[in-house]
Amino acid sequence: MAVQPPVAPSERAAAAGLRPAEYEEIRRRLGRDPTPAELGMFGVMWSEHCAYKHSKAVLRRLPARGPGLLRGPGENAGAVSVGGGWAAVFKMESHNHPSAVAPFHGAATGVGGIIRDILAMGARPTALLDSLRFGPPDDPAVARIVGGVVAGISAYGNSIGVPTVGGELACAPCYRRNPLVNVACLGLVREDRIATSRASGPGNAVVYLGARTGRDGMHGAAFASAELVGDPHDRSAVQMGDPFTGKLLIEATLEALATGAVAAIQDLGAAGLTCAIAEMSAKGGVGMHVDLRDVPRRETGMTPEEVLLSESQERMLLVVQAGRDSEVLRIARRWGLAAAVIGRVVEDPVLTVSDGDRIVARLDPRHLTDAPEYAPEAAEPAYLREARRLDLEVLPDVPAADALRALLSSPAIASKRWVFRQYDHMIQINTVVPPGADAAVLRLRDAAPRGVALAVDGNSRYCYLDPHVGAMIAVLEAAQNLACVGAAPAAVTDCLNFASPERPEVFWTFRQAVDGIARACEALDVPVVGGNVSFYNEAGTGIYPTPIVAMLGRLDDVRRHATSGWVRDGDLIVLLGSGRAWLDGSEYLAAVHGVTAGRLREPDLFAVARTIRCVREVVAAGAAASAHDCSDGGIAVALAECCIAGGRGATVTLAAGTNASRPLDVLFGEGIGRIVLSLRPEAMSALAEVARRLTVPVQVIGAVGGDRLVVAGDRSPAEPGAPVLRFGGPWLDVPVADLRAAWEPEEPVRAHER
Amino acid sequence: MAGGVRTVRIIVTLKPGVLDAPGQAILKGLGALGHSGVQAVRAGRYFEIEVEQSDGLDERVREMCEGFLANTLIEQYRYEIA
Amino acid sequence: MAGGVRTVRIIVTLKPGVLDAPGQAILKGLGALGHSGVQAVRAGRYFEIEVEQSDGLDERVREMCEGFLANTLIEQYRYEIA
Amino acid sequence: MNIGIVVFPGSNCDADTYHAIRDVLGHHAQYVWHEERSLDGLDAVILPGGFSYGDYLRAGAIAATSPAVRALGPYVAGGGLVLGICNGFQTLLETGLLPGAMQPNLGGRFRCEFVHLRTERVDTPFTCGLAPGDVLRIPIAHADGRYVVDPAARPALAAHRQIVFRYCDARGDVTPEANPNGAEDGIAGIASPSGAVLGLMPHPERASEDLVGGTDGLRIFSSLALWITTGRRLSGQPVEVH
Ligand SMILES: Nc1ncnc2c1ncn2[C@@H]1O[C@H](COP(=O)(O)OP(=O)(O)O)[C@@H](O)[C@H]1O
Ligand SMILES: [Mg+2]
Repeated sequence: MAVQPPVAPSERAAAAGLRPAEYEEIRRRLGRDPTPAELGMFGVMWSEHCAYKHSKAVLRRLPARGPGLLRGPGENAGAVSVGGGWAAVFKMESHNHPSAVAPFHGAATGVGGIIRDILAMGARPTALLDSLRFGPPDDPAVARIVGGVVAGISAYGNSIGVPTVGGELACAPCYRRNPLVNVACLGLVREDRIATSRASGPGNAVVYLGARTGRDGMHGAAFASAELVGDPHDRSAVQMGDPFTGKLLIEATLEALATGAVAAIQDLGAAGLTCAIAEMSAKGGVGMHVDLRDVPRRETGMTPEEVLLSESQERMLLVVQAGRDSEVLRIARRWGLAAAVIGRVVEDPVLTVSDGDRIVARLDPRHLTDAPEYAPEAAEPAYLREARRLDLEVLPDVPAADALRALLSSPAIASKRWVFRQYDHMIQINTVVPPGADAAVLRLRDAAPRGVALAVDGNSRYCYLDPHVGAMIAVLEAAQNLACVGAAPAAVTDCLNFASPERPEVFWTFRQAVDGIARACEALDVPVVGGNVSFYNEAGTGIYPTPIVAMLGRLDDVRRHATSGWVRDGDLIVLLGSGRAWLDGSEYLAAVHGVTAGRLREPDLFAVARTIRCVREVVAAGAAASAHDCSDGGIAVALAECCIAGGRGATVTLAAGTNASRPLDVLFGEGIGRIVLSLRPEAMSALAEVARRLTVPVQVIGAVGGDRLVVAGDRSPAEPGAPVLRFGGPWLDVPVADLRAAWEPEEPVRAHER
Repeated sequence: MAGGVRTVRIIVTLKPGVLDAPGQAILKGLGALGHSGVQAVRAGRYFEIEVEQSDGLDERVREMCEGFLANTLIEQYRYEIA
Repeated sequence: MAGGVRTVRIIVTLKPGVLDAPGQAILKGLGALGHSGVQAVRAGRYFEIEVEQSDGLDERVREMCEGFLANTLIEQYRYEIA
Repeated sequence: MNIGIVVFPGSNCDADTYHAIRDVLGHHAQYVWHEERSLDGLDAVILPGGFSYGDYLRAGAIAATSPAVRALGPYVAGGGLVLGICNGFQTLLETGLLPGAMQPNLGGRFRCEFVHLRTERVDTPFTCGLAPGDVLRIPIAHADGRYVVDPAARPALAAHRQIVFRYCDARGDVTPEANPNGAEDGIAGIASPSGAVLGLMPHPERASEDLVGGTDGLRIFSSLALWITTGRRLSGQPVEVH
């Protein structure tokens, strides 16, 4: 069978987004010029988005070991055991560029995309988390993006029937034209039913399932790997999602897997059919013969290249045991989905793609999946020395109460109810702790009384000042949030959002961040089971280095959990952890003084890990009435949030720490590994015992009661029991009602971005 | 006729080739109701806007469409000023 | 001209007096974007249907609208057959 | 007792409702595919929540064209009971089995949160275990829940005591603040004059277990079970069961 005539090199290569050297490498591997179809396939498969050319080597640093690990990176998503014979499948992905040009559809298809990665593991998608970054919301253009993104996640997630149980949202000018939309999905599957993308069984049928193929998102993968210059007014780069078909695809796929006839499965995501047939064949060490004529289409006149590269949504590719494909086709028909046998698995590792009897591509699939790896230059950014200088003396003095109100109404800290009220966070009826808490808690209905908890974190301001420490803190904060609801860390997935890796100072921050994530995960003994890298976030100025970490936790008894609100007047308030905090890089400096500067201290990983363990043990033992970590805005904001959530006040005396003497440092300074607990006085001994065993510092700092938050300063830690104010008036004395008013914002006008 | 109020009728539809999930679902429904002979359905949005007459009204209407009522990445629009 | 295919354009809007929340939200949004002089917005739906020519096509289109495309309790419709 | 839960393409609360009735309440439930033309042998039919056919035309409009829904008319005429939850309620309005129509929430956004409902009528199969004025705490999750009915039909609604649930505050007062979507008269649920057909926007299945959402919603399902197992008739007269 003659392969069709070759094409002229250089410019065709460039058109496919390949470098001249890469084109030469392709010729070397093939021993000839690639056909137009092959060139297109290499173009998307060797794009940064699919191939991780610049990140693969660095990503190997991430620990993929840990207790309960069932599947690490390499499959469509990682999996860990959650007990009772059940596996949790967990993965996060970014959809930044599409959301920048079409906020509603970009965010919506982002949800659909990650859901199908989970589905491809044979798991039923069970929960979603969304981590969002935007420019300053007072800019109408930004407000419109915010409205569109939230509406898109809401429209898709609600309709497809997967609850969005948590997330985060922060704003900074660097995201004005380059918002970040990272979505994590959790799925559940019996451990013995986890599916694979490894194609096998020569003669087995290659079955297409789902929506028909159109010209959607041509070169979306390449698009995601290119810097945003203006709005590329090219609809073909934007995929359109259809949650209705997405829901049918979930049911049909799970039904097909239940027949036992499916040998392998993968979603058609970035790089569409090309990526699926190449990855499935390469992983299985086999080949495939696929005829594009048999691919169900929505549009007429599509070229073979367009069919191969289309990123139409809501599609899966299955390898089905020979002779049993009719069972899968019947299921598809019942659910009203398109389905067809488009090819067969073959013994030799050769991918043959034909258009009728014309062969358009014929090559070893590993040529497509084994893209070149680059080790870009890294250089410490020059800005760091400047940015780390911080002179607090020059800042105007601000009354503590005013600063607290300003912090409570800053986008990062203010109530997100206006967001998660638009998300169905209850469907599937497993949501024990809904959005708004430190972490969401879900019950495991089929493994009762077990449960899981989910949190997603990332502090891009920290990472701007110190990507290494900032990334560590993202991991520790996620674990800290899980501990507060009583869960032990089980798995991490991450999205690494950065500017162009081809700029040495950007790549330096990337390497630093990955190492920070790795060290923190090792300290917590939690595996990184998967994730995603998004480079070239450069619309306007490059974004801050923004690693986002999502963490899954286990609860042995989901009934034993805590939330942040005070529960009872008279309960003692305890501060667990080293208690050290600094204003460097704090939300206080950013929100109150518009300053992002300072030097981050590297946390004592093992001390923080012990604190996290202590909190989890105390909560899981039912000894704590409430638990909440100190993060953005320091202990003052943490206390205010406990008051707001519990609808009651507190009287607290804070020791001016060794490092911090002025009230503002103590109130608003930030430091990882500090948790505020409230508990019955009788429970103190139980807490003290655990803390002693784990050598975690404990300070009783006050008591719950009244309808005001009163915080006084004191140089010596207060005695257990009701603390007395020594000298000086209180640093803070604010009615809880005022705190709530500052914290719960007006809903912005909805943008009709569609 | 400055000072008067004009009625602008705007129709926004998906560009050809863009997935029209609503149109497909509606086609299904018409079939279920026994309406044979329907070959295709395209769904779109319609807006009727009362706006004060002014010079460059045409220009302003186009701005409203491009900047707000339609997402020109995937949608096309047409309008008439009555 | 039986046998041919006709294009039917249908516009569905809320009956006068029925509160048009989307229309008002859009009015607000246009204001927020600085489009002054917009006095009212009514939002509706638009359908373009390809249907085989046949006698009583008019009748059939009306049936599709009454029974399905419009909820005549609160909506009104108009159409043209091209 | 045998309760049928209709599954439409795009239904997404079917499994939740099944769970509440079978696993929590311990009664028999079965799924009914939307293409089913006969509903014989079912003590009650539930149209669950979701986005049937993507709700692409109007919420519930396309589901209303399905064989199973078109079989509801005869089924009810023959003494059958029908409960429509959220999208199921919207579908019942589209069929005309219940009066009125649904419009987008005031404010234009999807809303998922707990609301309070005041029980207005208890002589229906779905509320016979409740007392008049009982306040239930149950979640809503919808974008199109603003119930409207044309002025001409309002007197009939009152005359036939068709309003079964109203949005209210925790104390049971029907106030504008307690109305999450701008529904007329704070209407959250209405029934057919006989009470055989009930539609409501809130999701009782999401309030059926202490661990997740409380048990106020379960009282609606247990009312139905009580009604059926004690062989009550819509006249309200219990009949002997041997
Ligand atoms: N930041 C990361 N950390 C860990 N694993 C990663 C990261 N980025 C990508 N991976 C892994 O590399 C593989 C390919 O990633 P991706 O292309 O996002 O998967 P998919 O194509 O299924 O969406 C996946 O197994 C993913 O988990
Ligand atoms: Mg995948």
